[in-house]
Amino acid sequence: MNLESLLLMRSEIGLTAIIVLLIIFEIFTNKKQKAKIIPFALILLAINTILGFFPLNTGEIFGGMFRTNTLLHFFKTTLSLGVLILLLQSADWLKEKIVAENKATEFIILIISSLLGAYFMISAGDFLMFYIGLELTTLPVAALVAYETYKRISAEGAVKYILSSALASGTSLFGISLLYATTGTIYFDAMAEILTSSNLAILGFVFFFSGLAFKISLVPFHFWTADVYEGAPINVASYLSVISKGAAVVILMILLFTVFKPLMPAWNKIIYIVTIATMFTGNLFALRQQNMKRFLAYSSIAQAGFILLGLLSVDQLGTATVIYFVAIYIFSNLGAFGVVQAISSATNKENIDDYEGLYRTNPKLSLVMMLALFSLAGIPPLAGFFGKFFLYTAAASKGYYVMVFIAVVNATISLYYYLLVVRAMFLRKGNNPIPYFRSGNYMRLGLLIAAIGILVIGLYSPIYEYIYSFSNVFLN
Amino acid sequence: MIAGINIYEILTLTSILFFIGVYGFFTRENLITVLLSIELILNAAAVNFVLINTYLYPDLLQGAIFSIFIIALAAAETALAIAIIINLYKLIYSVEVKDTETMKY
Amino acid sequence: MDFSYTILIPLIPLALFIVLGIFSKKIPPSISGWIGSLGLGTSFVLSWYTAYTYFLEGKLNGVYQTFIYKNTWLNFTDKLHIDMGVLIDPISVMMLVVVSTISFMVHLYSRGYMKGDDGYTRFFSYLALFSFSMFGLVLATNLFQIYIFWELVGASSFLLIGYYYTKPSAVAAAKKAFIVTRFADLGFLIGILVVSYYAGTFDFQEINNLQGSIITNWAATSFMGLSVFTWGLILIYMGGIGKSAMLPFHIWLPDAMEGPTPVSALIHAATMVVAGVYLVARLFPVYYFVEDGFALQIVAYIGAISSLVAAVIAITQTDIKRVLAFSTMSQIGYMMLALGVSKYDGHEGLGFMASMFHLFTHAMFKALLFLGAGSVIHAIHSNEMGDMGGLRKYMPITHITFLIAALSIAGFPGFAGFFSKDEILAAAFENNMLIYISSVFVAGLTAFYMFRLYFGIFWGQEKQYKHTPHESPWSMTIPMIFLAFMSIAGGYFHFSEYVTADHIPFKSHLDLPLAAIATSVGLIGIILAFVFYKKENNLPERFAHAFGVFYKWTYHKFYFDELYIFITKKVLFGVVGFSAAWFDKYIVDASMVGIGNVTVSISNKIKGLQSGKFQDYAMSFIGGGVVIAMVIFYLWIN
Amino acid sequence: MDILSLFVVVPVLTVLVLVFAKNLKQARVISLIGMAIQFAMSINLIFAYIKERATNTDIMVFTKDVVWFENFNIHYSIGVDAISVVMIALTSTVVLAGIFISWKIDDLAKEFFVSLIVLSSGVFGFFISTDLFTMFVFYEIAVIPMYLLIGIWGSGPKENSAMKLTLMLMGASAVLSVGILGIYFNSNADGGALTFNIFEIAQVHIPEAAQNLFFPFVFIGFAVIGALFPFHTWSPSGHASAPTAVSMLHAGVLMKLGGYGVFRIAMYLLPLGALNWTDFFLVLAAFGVIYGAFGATMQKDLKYVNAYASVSHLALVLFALLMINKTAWNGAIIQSLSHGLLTALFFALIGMVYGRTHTREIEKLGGLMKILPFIGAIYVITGLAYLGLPGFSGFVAEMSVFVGAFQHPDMFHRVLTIVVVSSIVVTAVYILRMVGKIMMGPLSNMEYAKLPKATWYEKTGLILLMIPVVIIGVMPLGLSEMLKASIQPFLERLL
Repeated sequence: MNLESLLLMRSEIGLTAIIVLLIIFEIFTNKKQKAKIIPFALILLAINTILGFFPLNTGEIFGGMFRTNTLLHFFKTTLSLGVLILLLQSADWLKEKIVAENKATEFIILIISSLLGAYFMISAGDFLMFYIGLELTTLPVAALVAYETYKRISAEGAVKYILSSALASGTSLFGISLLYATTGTIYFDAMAEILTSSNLAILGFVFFFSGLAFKISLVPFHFWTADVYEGAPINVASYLSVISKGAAVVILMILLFTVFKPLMPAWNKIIYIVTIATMFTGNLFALRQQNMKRFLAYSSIAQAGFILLGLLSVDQLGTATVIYFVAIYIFSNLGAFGVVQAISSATNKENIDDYEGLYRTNPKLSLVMMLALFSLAGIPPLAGFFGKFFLYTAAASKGYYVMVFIAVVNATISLYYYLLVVRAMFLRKGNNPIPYFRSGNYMRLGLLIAAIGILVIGLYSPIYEYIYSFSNVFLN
Repeated sequence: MIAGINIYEILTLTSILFFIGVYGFFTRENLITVLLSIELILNAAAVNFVLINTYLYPDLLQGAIFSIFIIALAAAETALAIAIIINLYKLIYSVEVKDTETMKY
Repeated sequence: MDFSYTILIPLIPLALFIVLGIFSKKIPPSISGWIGSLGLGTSFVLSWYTAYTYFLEGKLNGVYQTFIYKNTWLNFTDKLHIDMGVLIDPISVMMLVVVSTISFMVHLYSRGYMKGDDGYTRFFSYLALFSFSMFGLVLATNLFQIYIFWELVGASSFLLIGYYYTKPSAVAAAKKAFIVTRFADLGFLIGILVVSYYAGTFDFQEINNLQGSIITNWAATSFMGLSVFTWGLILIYMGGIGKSAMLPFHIWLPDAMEGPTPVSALIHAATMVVAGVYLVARLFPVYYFVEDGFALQIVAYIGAISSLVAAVIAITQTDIKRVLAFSTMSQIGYMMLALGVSKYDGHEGLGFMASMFHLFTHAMFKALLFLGAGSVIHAIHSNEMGDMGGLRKYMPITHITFLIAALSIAGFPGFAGFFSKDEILAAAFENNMLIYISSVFVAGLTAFYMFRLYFGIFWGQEKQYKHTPHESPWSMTIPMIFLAFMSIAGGYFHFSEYVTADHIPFKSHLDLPLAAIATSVGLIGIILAFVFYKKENNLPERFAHAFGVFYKWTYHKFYFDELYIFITKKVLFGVVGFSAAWFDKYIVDASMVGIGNVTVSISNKIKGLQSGKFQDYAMSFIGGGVVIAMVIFYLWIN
Repeated sequence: MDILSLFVVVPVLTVLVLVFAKNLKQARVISLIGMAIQFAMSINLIFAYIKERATNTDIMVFTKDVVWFENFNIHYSIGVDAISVVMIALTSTVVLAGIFISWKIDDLAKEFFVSLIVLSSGVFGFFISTDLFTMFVFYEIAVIPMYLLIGIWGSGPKENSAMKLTLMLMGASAVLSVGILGIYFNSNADGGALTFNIFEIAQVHIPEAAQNLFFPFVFIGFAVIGALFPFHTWSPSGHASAPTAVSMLHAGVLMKLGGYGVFRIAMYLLPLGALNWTDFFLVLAAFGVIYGAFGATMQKDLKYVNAYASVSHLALVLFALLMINKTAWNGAIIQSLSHGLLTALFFALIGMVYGRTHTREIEKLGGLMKILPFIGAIYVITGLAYLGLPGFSGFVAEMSVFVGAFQHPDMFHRVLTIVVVSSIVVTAVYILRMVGKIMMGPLSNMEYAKLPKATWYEKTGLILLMIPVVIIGVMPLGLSEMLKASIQPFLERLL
């Protein structure tokens, strides 16, 4: 335990530094300069993201409470890139709405601290670290959901979120305690060796799992999702749907593949059931949504169901496909949410009907939206197609053909409602379509990055190859 | 170690505590009381940790420490929840559960 | 000897068709008429030259040789391949002469008849197309080639019948003709498939080969009690029935008269309609040897019945072209029955020769009759006998030529028809009494209705004509005169010297007693017609009344059309088609759409789950966890 | 850049250039140039292929193989044999004609051409690729633009038709993907690595159980786009709503992907499964032929007539394929070609009639031949060709199918063939009904007396499509021999 071993926490330290810097900036600026916080924060985060692309050696510190490796590092970088895009997309909104209330800095700080929580969560080496990370991811977001304090639904969503998530974390804590009871340790590696499948262990696992499933919003732990997304500011909803969900998926996968490997026969079935339930529920609810946020909420539930396909095959392929799909999913969803954000901050319109005739007035936005939705639907040559197809491959590689069949059926259903949005934007002329508006440069940049990601990640195979190369770190 | 009381009785107790909390969460009509029942759940977990530590694995203090963190985080959680509820109250002058059902379907 | 130049005979009309067809707007009528006639003239000369050389020098030690020039057009399997080429043997040469002659005459005639029609050039291009197809059919070397051109003549007949395409009746007739023959051709095609499948060849030479697989062991494979080849031949004959307007597929022929009269003369009297006869003649050895001529029996009876029915119907028709149409049908019936009663070798093959002979002469005089009728129609712009009468002094040439043709068809001694018909009757007499009797009766009927027509048009009292009728121009009369000559001279060819079933010439003689019977019957017919129609009187009405129902039936052509319309419109498309469409709309499509609707309705049903009450959410949260745990305990522990 | 990849690259470049088009004029000129190049390349490809084939005896020529996703063993591997060559030629012809036909597209012209060309690029890619995954990718690329094309530029209940069409086709492709995965994970049956490469899989002996399981997935996946009964219902409404050029491209080319896929993948990679399932699907196909024909006789809308006619004619393609016989397969491929050209012609003509009279009701139309001589003449010729008149491609195709199918040793199959043959009469009925009513007879509506004559671009489009029909019809020998050579290796798998 020497100083440079702290470098393993490079990204976390970086984020902490950013937070501190932002606070200092907040202190030493007067009202007029507050707007500068945005470019400042963006630059800092960008630097952190770029640093993320430099390799980091594997290792663990604090007696194994904190560990890191290529996979985790890569994923952290992806998350950080996601947050960067997210902040780019919310920059205009912050300038117009939040800076006036002098709350911009807090917003950014909260987002970044939540990201920090996500970092700690995924690179946790024991349940305590994991729990702290989880809470650190959750609580700032709860505050953010309620950020538009003048909005009733915002407050309502926040209430639902904080209470439900408290319940969730409580349940999963109880589960952890049961697991602790069976094994006598809270360290992942140690537990992995001792854990044997007893009823108590399974009960503990189920409780614990439900806590994580809540964050990934798997059925039947998903109900909060739609309401909270609808209530929250769009970029917060987007954060919930991509960053915290992605982080939760990854840590769930890591735990399933390492700690709960002894229980695999059990959790395999759980995943199987939950996947089917999630896909169908998400799709069936998404079919009839009018509000874009709710729509995307349900679509993200369905997508979570697809992600779980990768967990069914407990091997390098599964890991790789999950990471790959989550990365793609982050870009696609950010694209979609970004457009919703742009439109809503320009016109306060969030319903699908309002999008009618959008292409004729704002072609670029509609194109990005179409790209994002088609990527989510899994249409080639967009990234989503490759992600989904590889997930099917992962499931099929273990002979889950029935599962794959159910998945493709759901993919078709999902295509239907994605096309509903496309229909509104392209096919219809609309009575009073949204007039042309020019969204700010930050937003444009954010959308551009997302679109490029959607186009490139799939076709440019080395990305997948790279992910695959380190996907075996948690499989011994 | 409490003489004459074995682990099972205490685990039963904590389980009951947990489910009381859950029950409260389900049935309470006031957001604050819902918050209280969440505290019960968290405490059940915390107590679990401490007792399992003392009874089963007394050589290490993992459980005890865990419980301290639980308490700390629970406090933070509650504070945040209270803040949010207050904000809601400022908007609608009510902390009834039934007033938080505008978003549905 | 080299007959490869005969390939030019079809190719010239083809070239004409392409040129006239593509530039139909550019080329002025004056020229196109000449081009067409010239082209066909060339084919005409070539054909006669071919006939001349072939029949003089085509024999090798007493047997007419077969000359084949062909190359592959499409390979199906190593054995089955469609060849395109020319086959020169007696019947094909004979047909060449017939087709080229009539076609050439009709071209000349049309230059006058179609004058001033705005589709003049188009008309000639269609004619050229037809001539090409007909030549191709005649020269075909194998079943599939004949089928190809069979279809093409059908198509060109469709185009020509529907030439006045703005007339709904013409369009309807064209469609009817095409679809009826198409249905018959379905049989033809299936027949080809069956025969080729079992024989392993399309080629006429191999099929007709007396030592070939079919004729030697036709009994090898049988289907439902008959040899598969018999089935095949019957199906092929079905195609013949359709094209030659035999019962029961004759219904299209009368309506086909909607086309311009030259077309009727060319296609629906002389050439295309005898394709069926030609087809049977072409396959005669197989027809005769397979299953001891079972299929041939069918040919004979269908021919006999058709000839009788047609003749009866012809009596009652008033539209002169329709009368001629039915007479055509009846005469083709003659040819069919002649083939049907014929045997193969030597003098036994009299029927075959007679049939070909009659085909030849009939082509001449029937074409002439149509051209005459055309000339009349041209003069007074009506098809109805009722509007005619006493035309003899207005249009003498037409009158004379028509009379010659009528005498010829009525079998009046000395005219072409007399000789050919006599041979047919002789053949029938030798082989099948029943058929003989019916054909003699038909001979009488023929004479009667022809002269009914003749007297009705050229004698009787004059009608009020809008403008006094006048003789047609030379362009029309010259072909008629030529054909008139042919329909006398045609009889004096010694056909048995040239066209026989086994390609070996024999001497045929006039069978006087039979001839006497036939002639007298014919004369009776003529006299009756004279009595009835020479002068206006009420005899016809009285007789019509006397026959009552029978007359009515005959007048309505025994209600064949109505029957067909019922079967197709009501049954086939009314029931089958409609139910198919209904099924598609309300079962198949509905089910596909239904899947979607069900999904949507489910999603509407379950929306209540998202109650908006976070305590319910929590309940499902805990409940879900517990349920999952239970499921696992249940599924996995035990 | 190799000769084949260009077929994908050129459309993509065309699209990229199109993005900068200012107005309709530029858009159509750019796309015309792009597709003309494509057309020229495809003609060149035919001759290049013939030259190459003289020396090269591999199944596929001009092959190229680039590793794409290494650890799935996914390659971008391409190559053509005679079948893909003629299909490419067909596609480029129809697309070029389609550009001409939609010369005067008014609304969102640029986007229209972009979607059209994206679609075509997908089709081209599908025909050149020899890797299951790549093929699948191109397949979906080809399908999805239909939604926009029908939905935006269509007519009538366009939104529903577009949705139905897209969902059914994508659903089919989803089913197909299961089949493809099934093949993929059985491609190491003989020990060897998993592979998507068609010709590597063909060397493997996939266990019969797996073949029986996955054949229906693959077959149905392709048969849906081949409009096999009862999965054809997307096609009539889709065609009816689609704009002219799209109907042309869709019926002319896209529906051919079905037959091609069945031939190239289903029957080639899963021969045992094919043999076990043949009879079932054969009955479906035979039924489809008759059913489509009778359905067509009952329609009131010109496009519906043609749509059901396509159902019937494409069922014939599948029927021929399932007969597993060289001649029949040859016929099936020629039928795909001929139907592609003829149906494109029909849709083009219907589009022209509709564009002038603004109705597709057969009852409302009549006697147009006098007003529109050129269109009328082509219409009649197309009709005659469609009902299988000798001298046109349809005849060659149908006869090959019938003769080939009738060579089947089993009596049941021959009887089935006879049933199918009888469809030619019904075809004649509905074609003549249509032609006779709308082109011939008296003019139904005096307004029509002053309809504008065919314009130069319409004529070009029609003639472009008509020429190959006649060429194939008049001298089929070369084509059929070329195809047979390429069919042989595929047939051997099933014997």
